[in-house]
Amino acid sequence: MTVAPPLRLSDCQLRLPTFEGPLDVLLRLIERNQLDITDVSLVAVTDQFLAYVAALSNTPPELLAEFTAVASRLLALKSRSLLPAPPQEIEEPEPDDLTRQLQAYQAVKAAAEHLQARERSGLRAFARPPARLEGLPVTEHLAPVPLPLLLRALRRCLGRGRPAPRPYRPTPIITLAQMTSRLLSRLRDRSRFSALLGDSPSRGEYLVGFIALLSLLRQRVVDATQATLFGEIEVWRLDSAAEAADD
Amino acid sequence: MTDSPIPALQLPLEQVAEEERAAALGALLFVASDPVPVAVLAQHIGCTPAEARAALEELAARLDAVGLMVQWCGEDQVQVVSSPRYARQVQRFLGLERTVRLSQAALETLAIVAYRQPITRGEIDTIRGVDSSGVLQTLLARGLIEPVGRLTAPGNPIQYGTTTEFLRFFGLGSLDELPPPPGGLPGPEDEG
Amino acid sequence: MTDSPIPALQLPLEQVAEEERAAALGALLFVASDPVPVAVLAQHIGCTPAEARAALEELAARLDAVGLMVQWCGEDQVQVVSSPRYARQVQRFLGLERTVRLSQAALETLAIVAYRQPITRGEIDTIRGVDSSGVLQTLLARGLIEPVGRLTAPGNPIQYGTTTEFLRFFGLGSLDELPPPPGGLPGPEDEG
Repeated sequence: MTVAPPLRLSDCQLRLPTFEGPLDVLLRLIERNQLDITDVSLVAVTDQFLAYVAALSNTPPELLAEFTAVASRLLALKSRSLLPAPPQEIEEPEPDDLTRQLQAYQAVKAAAEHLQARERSGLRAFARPPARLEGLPVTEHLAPVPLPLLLRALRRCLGRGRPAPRPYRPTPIITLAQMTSRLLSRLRDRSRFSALLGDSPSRGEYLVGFIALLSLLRQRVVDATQATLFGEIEVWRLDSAAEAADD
Repeated sequence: MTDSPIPALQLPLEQVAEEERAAALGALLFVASDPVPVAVLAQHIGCTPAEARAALEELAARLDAVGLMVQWCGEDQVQVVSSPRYARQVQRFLGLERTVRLSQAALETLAIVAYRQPITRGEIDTIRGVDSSGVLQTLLARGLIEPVGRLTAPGNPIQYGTTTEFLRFFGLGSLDELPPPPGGLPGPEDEG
Repeated sequence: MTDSPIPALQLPLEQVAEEERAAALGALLFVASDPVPVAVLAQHIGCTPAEARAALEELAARLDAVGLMVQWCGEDQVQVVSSPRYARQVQRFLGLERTVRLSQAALETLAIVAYRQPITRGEIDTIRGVDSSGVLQTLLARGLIEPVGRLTAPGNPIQYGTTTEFLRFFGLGSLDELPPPPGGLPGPEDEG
């Protein structure tokens, strides 16, 4: 650690089998490899700090925070020295590589200070808000076509050969009478109008079918209902008129 | 507009040196998403509106070199926009310009019209063997063909021909510059 | 990066004269709110990426006079941002609260990520000697770092890198503007 802890922390005098002196000095010694952390009882350090704190009339929070920081660092150093390093962690320094780690940490602190200086100076840059594009007209351009491609398209079209002309087959137009009897012959208890028209009704069949339906409604042969606008029409036979319709 | 100092801001002013004003206004107008009143700009750089206007003139002169310009909205509001010189690039960059390709069907139809004009839709359909109404609409919309008359036949169908846009599109001086048509293109009835 | 012509575009190029390139790029980068790959810029002004880079240098020099700067995000992406010189004015103009200062731990972690990216949490913990997960969460939430990949190692841990927001936050034109990595900061294996 390069930053000197607050005075109060150094006031905390420790008495350990291997060390006697202020807490921050202990940390420094360990970090400089001048004291083996495995020889230090962290329980004893904590106990003595707590005793020191208890003796104070009022405890500044900064002191507690500072202790926590130092203690956690001690804890990390100790656990690292006690635990075997996982074999695949290439970056993990050996316990005896503490110097290198400290150098790295110091370098990090220097870099962090540089960032902090920039942050403090308020040297921020700002980007532009995103452009609002909605509602702007989109222009379309035709990709240029080389002239030979025009000719090639024509050749391909001619080479394809024209299909044999299809003989003209006029679609038979269903009459109102035919449609009326088709509707009635298919009508069950309650049927969907579209199902009465045929397998794949044409536009014409729809048209004639609808007129047929209207005429059957008017004659009170059937009744119908449509739940929603443009929805399916349901049709059913009115019993009283059943006979009349068969005529 | 007055040269008297503007009323004190609630916030302490972040005064900008006179020679820095134009650049500071550039930064402010860069991050602004809407036109900004001159008075507001003046407040934020700690000068009078008149001084801000002078700095804006200076800024406008400098912006030209970076493809931007100062745009006034009315007398008092100002914004920075990209220079119209690069409108095409900007439009395309923002995806506001699309390039569409002519389909194979459209090219076929266009070629038939080019070599056989004036020609009706029915005649095109016969040559292509498929319905061409959709393709014709596309070509009409793109201005590559246009109605040029009506056939004196039952129904008086519209006849189509190519446009000057068609010539421009293919880089032709005139229709005579079209390469000779491939054999097999059926001529109009009256030409055999 | 090569000077050979770029491969054919779907779009026809809207070529910009050489002396206009810097200004045209200024217009494009003004309307783009995010970093743009140099190759894309080159396409839109009809030049090679190398030529675009030269034009970007020219643009960067000119932008200073209008309170703006070119910010590089990695090697290949570029963005125009407001100059950090006017950060205070811009921040107040945008009505931004003074941002909460970063803690010592956050700054340390950020420094490690900045110099050693891409880097995993485990690697950061090793350098700092303490658990960094809380700090990493803070930095992620503030958009200063982001996951950039995964290490090919057991557990496939996430690797982090700095963001463009990081550059803006510290007013950096690019990562190269950070001072050279301090001695002692272990580099990734392949860089020694």
